[in-house]
Amino acid sequence: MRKQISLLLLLIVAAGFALCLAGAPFGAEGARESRRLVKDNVNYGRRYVSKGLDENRCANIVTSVVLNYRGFDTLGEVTILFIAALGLGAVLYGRRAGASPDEAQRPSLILSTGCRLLFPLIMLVGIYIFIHGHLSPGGGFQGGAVIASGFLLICLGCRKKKLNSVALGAAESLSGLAFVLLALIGLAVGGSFLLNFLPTGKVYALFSGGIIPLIYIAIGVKVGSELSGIIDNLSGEVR
Amino acid sequence: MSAQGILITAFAGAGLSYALGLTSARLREVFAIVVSVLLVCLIAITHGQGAEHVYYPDFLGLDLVLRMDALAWFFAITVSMVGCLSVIFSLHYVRGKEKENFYYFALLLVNAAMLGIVLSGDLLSFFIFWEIMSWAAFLLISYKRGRALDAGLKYVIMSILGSCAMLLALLYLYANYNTLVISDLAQQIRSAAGGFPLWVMLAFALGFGIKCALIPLHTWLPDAHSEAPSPFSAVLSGILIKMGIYGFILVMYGVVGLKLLLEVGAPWLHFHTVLCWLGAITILIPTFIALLQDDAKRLLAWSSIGQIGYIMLAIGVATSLGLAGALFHTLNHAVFKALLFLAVGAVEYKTGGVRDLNRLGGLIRRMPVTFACALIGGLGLIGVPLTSGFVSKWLIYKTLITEGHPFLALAALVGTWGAILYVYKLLHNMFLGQLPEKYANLEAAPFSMQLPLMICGFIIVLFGILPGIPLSVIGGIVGTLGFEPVTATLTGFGPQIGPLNTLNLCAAFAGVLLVIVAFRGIAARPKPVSQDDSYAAGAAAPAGKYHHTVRFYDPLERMTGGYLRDWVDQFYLSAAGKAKGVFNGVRRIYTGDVRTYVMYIVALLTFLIFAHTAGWL
Amino acid sequence: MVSPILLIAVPLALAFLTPMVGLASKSARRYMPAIAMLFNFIVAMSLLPKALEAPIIVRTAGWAPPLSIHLVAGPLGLLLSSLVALIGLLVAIYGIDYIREGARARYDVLYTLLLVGATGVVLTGDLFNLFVFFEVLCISSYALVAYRGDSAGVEAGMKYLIQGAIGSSLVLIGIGLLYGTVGTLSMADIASSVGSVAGSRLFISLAFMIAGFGVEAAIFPLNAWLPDAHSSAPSSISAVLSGVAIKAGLYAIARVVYTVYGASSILPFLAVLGVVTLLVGEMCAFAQEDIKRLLAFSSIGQMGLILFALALSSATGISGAVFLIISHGLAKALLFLATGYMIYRTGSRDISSLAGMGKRMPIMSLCFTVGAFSLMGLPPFVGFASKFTIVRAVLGTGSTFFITLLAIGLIGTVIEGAYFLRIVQWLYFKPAPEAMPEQTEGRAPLTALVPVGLLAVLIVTIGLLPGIVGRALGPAADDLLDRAAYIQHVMGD
Amino acid sequence: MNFLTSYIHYVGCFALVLIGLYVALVKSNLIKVIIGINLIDTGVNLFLVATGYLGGGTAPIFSKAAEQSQEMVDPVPQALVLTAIVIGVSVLALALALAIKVYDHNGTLDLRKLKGLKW
Repeated sequence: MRKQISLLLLLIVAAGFALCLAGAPFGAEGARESRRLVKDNVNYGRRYVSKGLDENRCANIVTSVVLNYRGFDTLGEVTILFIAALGLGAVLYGRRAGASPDEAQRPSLILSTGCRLLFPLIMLVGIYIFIHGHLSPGGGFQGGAVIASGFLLICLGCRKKKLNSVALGAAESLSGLAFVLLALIGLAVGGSFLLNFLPTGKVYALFSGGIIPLIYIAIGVKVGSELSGIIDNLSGEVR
Repeated sequence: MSAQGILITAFAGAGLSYALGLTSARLREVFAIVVSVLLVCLIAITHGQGAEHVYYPDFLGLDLVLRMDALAWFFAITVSMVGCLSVIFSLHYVRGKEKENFYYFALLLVNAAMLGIVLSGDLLSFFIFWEIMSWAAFLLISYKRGRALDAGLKYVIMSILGSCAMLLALLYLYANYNTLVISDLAQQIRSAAGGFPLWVMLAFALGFGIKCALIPLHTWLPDAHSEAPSPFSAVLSGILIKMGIYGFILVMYGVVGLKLLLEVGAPWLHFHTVLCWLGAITILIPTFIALLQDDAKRLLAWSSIGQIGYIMLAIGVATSLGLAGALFHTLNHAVFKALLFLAVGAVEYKTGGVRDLNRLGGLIRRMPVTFACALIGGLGLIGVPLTSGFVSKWLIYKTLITEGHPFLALAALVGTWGAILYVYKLLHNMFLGQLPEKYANLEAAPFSMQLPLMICGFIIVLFGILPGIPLSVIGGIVGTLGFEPVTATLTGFGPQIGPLNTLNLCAAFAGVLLVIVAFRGIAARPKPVSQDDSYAAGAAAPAGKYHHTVRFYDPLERMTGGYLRDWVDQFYLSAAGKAKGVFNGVRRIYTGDVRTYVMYIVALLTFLIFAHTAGWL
Repeated sequence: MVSPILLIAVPLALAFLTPMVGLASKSARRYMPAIAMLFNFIVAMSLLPKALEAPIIVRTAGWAPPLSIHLVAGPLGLLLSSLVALIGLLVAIYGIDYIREGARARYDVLYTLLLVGATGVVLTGDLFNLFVFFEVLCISSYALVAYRGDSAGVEAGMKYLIQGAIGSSLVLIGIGLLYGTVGTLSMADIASSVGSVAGSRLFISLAFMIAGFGVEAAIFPLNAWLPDAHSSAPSSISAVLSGVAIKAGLYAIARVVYTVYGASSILPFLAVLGVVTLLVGEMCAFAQEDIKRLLAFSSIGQMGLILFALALSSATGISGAVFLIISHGLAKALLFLATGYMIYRTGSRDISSLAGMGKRMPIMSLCFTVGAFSLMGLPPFVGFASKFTIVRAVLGTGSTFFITLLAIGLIGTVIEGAYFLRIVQWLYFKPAPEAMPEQTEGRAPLTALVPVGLLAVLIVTIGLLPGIVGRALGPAADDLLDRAAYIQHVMGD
Repeated sequence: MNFLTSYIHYVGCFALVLIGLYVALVKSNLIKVIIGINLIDTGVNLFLVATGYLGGGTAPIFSKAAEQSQEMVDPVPQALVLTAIVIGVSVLALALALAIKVYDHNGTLDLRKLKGLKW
């Protein structure tokens, strides 16, 4: 019964989707076909592609959009991840993960040594990714995720290791604070939140893009520590 | 003293009495009485003044206006008078009970709100004060707990229903005439083309009808009146339900005006005719239900509904005499119903809460003053000549007959017979017959309880003998509402209305009295005989109560009891039960299964898409 | 000059700072949300007079509106963010001592972020940014509902999360459809170009957004999460959820329908939906024995009324809706807060356990009564002024359709009166149980009495002097109604 | 057929969304429902990226080698999707935490049995 009703409802939703696609041209492609990239090529991000390189000196236009034009979204996004980490902690507060560490099988020497060897390399890759976020594909979120995977590896490979939650929390807070403060400096200096107030340098150089790399570093640290915190919370006792 | 000053005094008095009560109970009592008496005086000295002024500009875009005119003054003095008496009566009644502070606060608040209602110069402030009165009254009705809680809820639900209707109606007026100030509104409505819409009138009637317990909207009243504390029952029955009457008069004659009013409704059935007939029904049925009541306050409550019927009947006739009769009867009913409720309250107070007529009796020996006053009140209720009730009923009969409404007049007459019967039952079962042993040492009610009774009794007799005093005011009001003014002499009416001279009545009564006294002088003196002689045939009198009445009108009850149940109430109760069932059924849509909830979300989306493709949206 | 963006940035910074403060002093940390909200309240109030004249447009990253995300601090947005800050402040003060169990450190941060989300929703001028802040609001409320980690809380949080997540996905689909059609995300820019688009795509994207935002706004068939979540959360959280969070959802719907789409064809449908929501909410509330569940259902009812008023599409109607948002926010926050300590005192959420509360907790009971009376719309409390405005607006439209709907809706008011007054009777007129375990821990501390008392005072004051808020209502209504002005303010020229 | 070929990417994303919705509507295991929600998220994210797609366009990243030699796809949806992914991850994390707690309390993940709160 439930299945039939669901299918019926979904069928209508599907018809709705079909209805959406029919008719007027859709998406950037549709707009190009119908020559409807209206209003000085502002729509469909045309303007970011054409002027973004000059405005922020940031080779990766997506990064430029994420951190400058739509940087405010990113602030919210970082906040949401922060909330998820905190909420996870709040929900699981006082809970002890399944088996106690004593009962768990000790990791073999090869495994734990291998993990320890790999860990700095992973860190390095992560840091590389978020430092070069404005030049190449990647950025704070991706780099942070890679860093967190390093911590995950430690958690899985060397079961006895506990992460220092105070340090993680501090990194989380301070990097978040750094993001907001960087944005607020823009407000103080140029009257606009998130203003790219630093000299933007030369395109394709490591030191280019003004505050964009700085923010991405903050985000990288924040995402890394948050995801690690989540891993930590899911695997151990939550305090 | 302006209307504003009066209201400030009233509301500040309510608040201050609460504040004072936190420090000293005695201080609060004194203060409450001082405020009440002060209000009576303040209103009394404003007699004859007419004023209208804005007291709160731009409340939600509307000016709130207070106004003092003859009609407002008339109701204001009635309200403050009865309010004052009930406060005095409360002194002993609530002393030592819990939540005294709350009691005084709510009582004074109700009184203040009622003053606000009658002094309002616009319908918005009318409505605001109306609502304050409603919820404050709810708090007081619930005061005694137990069954009072259900009574309170019933009252307040109906009252909210009524005020919703009223809100719709008055905002309809605002939307169409862009003002709610009564004088402007009246002018605009009268000068506007076209009639007055029936549904607005009906919505007002629903609001007012519920408050003044017009059948079939009366069902809250018997419960609320009987379960409220007695001094507040006096307020409820004496003046609170009269606010409904005031509303009717205000809207029908003050706002809509006689000319338009006569055309409201279908050509073959006018609104005011329906009101008349509802009034007649409201006289007949409750009067006979009152006969069957064993609870003294319940009996009085039903009697109140019956008396409201007279007033509504008289309002609906839409004649000058009828309106005068309605206004005078409003005043009278306020006084004698307050008296009767207070008298019952005094008995209740002394006997420790007994109101069951089957368990009382013979109290005349212990509480003679209470009895005498109750007797006057009862006579006034019946409408015996030389009481004020006679004059007002006379006016109503007179207009019914001259306007050619024989059936309505008959209904009114039959209602009076019923009144005689239930007043007799009430007085007899409480005061006459044998005194139960446990009350043998009962003391008379304290003076603070007797004083209001005596004042009421005095007013009844005074206005009965000199009806010209209130009628001079009433006559003027009738004139301002677009009728021919009613002119009255001090003791009755001139020939143009119909000869009524209370002096003649006095003389007749004096003559009859003289004859009786004379016959008593001639006849052999009655010899007091011990009760034992007549009832126990010389044997020792049994210890229990043997001269008493239970189920006073039992034969009548057996005959009519099946029919005289409160059908309407039962209908409402079953409807409420059904509604509860429906509510519980609606609740089931929240099944607790989150997948179903997700389905609701998708269903709404689907509906929107479907409705769009179908072209509905 | 103070920029409205501080309303989001500063509390956010304080929220990030809170864990650091917690390292230094645990007791200082508890005051952080209150400090953040106090700041917000002061700033919002100081900006309000200026915004009443013309909306303040805030750019980010220095680019003019359609290019970057911008905030539009119009009269409506600032009015609502002041309300958010006010309720947030009072509830934060309440929370200082109220929250005793669980991960206190996380509570403070999550609480602040929830309010940041609500503030962001009402201030932003960008559709996707609206979605982001909406998610900030939603995700922090999922977490806070389950904050205590008890069975009911977790279950409610889980159900809330599932429905909320699906709702936000629907919103995102709607945004995607819209972006694919017009290629921009600024609400004003969309509004200016949406008129030239034909076909059903627009309507269907609107349908997705209504169904999505409607979940948070607790519109009728989408509100199943609300009674669970609001009753299982800690009372301070219930207060903000009921007082603030659901209003944000409704604001989003109104903003999308009025400003972005200018879709008047859907308004009658929304009005019907509003009345149905009202009736269903009140009917369900009537039979509840659990006081918090009752309050939650009553919130649904009130949301229905607000939605109905919003759908009137007249200036008075929207003023009334905004007024009701304010008055319901104050009253419902008050009721949940007052209930919180009563539940601590008796250890039960049954209405019957409230018997005799009037004696045991006189101030809480009195305030509860004030709140209940205000919700019912009794004068002289603020609820009356708002309901009166709405009824006036309906009759002002003169349309039989709306008047009939209103007449049906008023039945809901009667039901509401019935159950609230029953509670008042329980509070005052039912004798307290004889053997009463006198729990000292249940005694309300000053941090609880002050916010509750202040809310009651506000309810009475605004009720007596509706002009305090009334001045801002007209511009707020125009803010929604006048699309052309909105577009012009944001886009320049 | 023409419709399918020119809109095949959209059809794919919507199919994902519908499958996800179907799972959420029909499956009674909490974890499966969470997976369903994730499927919806993924579908939506793909859809967003698809709206910015230009036939033959490259990623919007400049490099010294090929400066503006080709047309680039719309960068905005990519930025949006970045945000949306993070939001999806956050919701997922929270949902799993709640699922853990639900299992702790009730010993089951069957949604038909999780009806402690109703009516």
